[in-house]
Amino acid sequence: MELLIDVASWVCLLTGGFLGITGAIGLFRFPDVYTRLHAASVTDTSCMGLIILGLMLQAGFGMMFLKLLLVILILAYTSPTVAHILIKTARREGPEPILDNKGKNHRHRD
Amino acid sequence: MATATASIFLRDLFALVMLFGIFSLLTASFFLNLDAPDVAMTEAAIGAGISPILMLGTLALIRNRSAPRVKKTIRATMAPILAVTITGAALIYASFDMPYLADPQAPAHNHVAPRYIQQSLQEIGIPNAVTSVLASYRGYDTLGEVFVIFTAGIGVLALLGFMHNTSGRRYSQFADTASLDHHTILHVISKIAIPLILLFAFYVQFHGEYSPGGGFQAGVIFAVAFILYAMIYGLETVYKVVSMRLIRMTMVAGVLLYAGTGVASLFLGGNYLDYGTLAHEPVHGQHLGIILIELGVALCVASVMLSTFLCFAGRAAVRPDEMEEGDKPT
Amino acid sequence: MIFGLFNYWIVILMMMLGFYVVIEANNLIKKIIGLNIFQTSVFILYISMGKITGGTAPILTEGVEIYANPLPQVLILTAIVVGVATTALGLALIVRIKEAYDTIEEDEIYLQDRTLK
Amino acid sequence: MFLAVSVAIIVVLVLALVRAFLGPTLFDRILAVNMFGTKIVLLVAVLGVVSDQPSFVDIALVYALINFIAIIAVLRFFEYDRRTRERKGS
Repeated sequence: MELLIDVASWVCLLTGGFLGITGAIGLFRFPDVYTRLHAASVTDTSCMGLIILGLMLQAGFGMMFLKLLLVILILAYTSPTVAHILIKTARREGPEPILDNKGKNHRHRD
Repeated sequence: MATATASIFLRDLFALVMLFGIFSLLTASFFLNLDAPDVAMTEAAIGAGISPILMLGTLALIRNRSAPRVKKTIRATMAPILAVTITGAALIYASFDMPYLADPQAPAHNHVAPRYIQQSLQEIGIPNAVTSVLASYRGYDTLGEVFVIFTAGIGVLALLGFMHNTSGRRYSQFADTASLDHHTILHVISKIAIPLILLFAFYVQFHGEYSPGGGFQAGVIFAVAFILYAMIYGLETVYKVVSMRLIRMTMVAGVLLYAGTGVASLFLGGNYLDYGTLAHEPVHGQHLGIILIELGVALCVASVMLSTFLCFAGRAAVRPDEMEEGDKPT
Repeated sequence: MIFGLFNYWIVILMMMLGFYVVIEANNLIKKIIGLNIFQTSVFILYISMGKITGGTAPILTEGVEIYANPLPQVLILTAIVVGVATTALGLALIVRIKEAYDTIEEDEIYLQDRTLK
Repeated sequence: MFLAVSVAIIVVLVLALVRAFLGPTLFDRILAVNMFGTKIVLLVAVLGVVSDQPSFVDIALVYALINFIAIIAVLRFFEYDRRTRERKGS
């Protein structure tokens, strides 16, 4: 049982770390802020979830477990919110997204 | 690790502020590595939270984002570099006489620190040595610091706050009122987040004797919750909750609570800020005294931070150049 | 082992960077940020002095003998908060300077003062 | 295992830092700052579990909250800027 938990947490931690690095590479490989944000925010949230899940499995039930749960909750709320608002503001103020020839490049205003 | 960000030589002020936020976070993790969780918490809340917000407020008020490139003579470029190099070399030369990092024989570890660590559990009865040193052994220092913060708060109020009237009616016509009102998701999320932050501030305040935390950190977190509220729902909404008058009152009340605790112990037959006399047993008295003065610190810090932010924001809402001619401050 | 001193060198490097920004920068906000970097380097100096080999955070628990020195931590904790309060004061002054002189570049302010005389 | 995760996080930190330095637009910088903050939270949480100190996770919580608020402040700043420009234009 203990071995099972250990293996599960390792898998979580490693996948989380891998996702994090993927996101960071995406931060460099993509051409403009919109695609970069796509790369970063998706991996960011899942990386966070997986790493903290792995830590929770390691920590066992207790004070630590609850606090980590709280961290997950807060980050799961705030991180996508920040991404959403960032992209909204960028769409309004920032550069035009790079689109292919078929894509229309309307700037939407509200 | 911290050196990486230290090289901030950007011209764009906005980017500078962003990098400063990163820099503070890095410093905070540095502190954590050096076994100072209390300090790390403070630095994170202040350096990465409050100071960038205030700097952004200033940038919003002065409205130029980038510093112009200035042509300089060779002498004007070389002189600072020369001065810095000489001072740095002298300091590095001096560092050869210093004790090594984490050396247990260093003089800093051999004078008062062992006493604090060994005795504070019996004398004060709380596990967090930082809190007991802060609030009890070095109560005078902390009192002085609180007064400095209080004075700085008054200074900001005097410099920027005179256009406030407490009802907030003045700027309704130019209002930058409900500021981020079209971000619905943000509204919902912050409605969940703000009570959570306040609750967490209370936890940091009252659990500060057992884990990192205490008045300073809790005050900052408390203020940050209100700042978030102000940023999302607008200034007028905040003034409905806490008026400027109330903030000024709590600012004074915090300092008075701290100083008054000292006076109370004086009247009960002890020295100034000697809490042992506050209750029948010295340890209980110490507990009571620490709780009281931490409360005072938190009140003072929270209201100073909040009033500073509100000054900047209120200034942004009523810009002098947009007011009527007669309204201008002379 | 001379590398045991590396914390001082980091501190000195940062301190000199901050110092350089303070005396070189023409823009007042950059000066404030330089001042903050300088300040932070002093904080790191103190905290790194409090570190001790094999020690843990100074929260007294059973079975732990060595703790980091709480005294520098207390000093720095309050110094950080005081630091931000004074920074806020400086920023407020900058706002007023901008309103009075319509610039925050040091040489332009100097120039305006000269022409007034 | 914890070491591997920490190294991964530190790599991400460095990459985000470089992006914050380079960042052609301001939004790239904000994005990098946000990512940096989240990863610092993770690093602190890992550190807390490794050294078995639940109080470190408190600090991670503070970081998470502060990070959120700082980003909101930046966006609020943009909003304010835009309004000023619109008011001047009209």
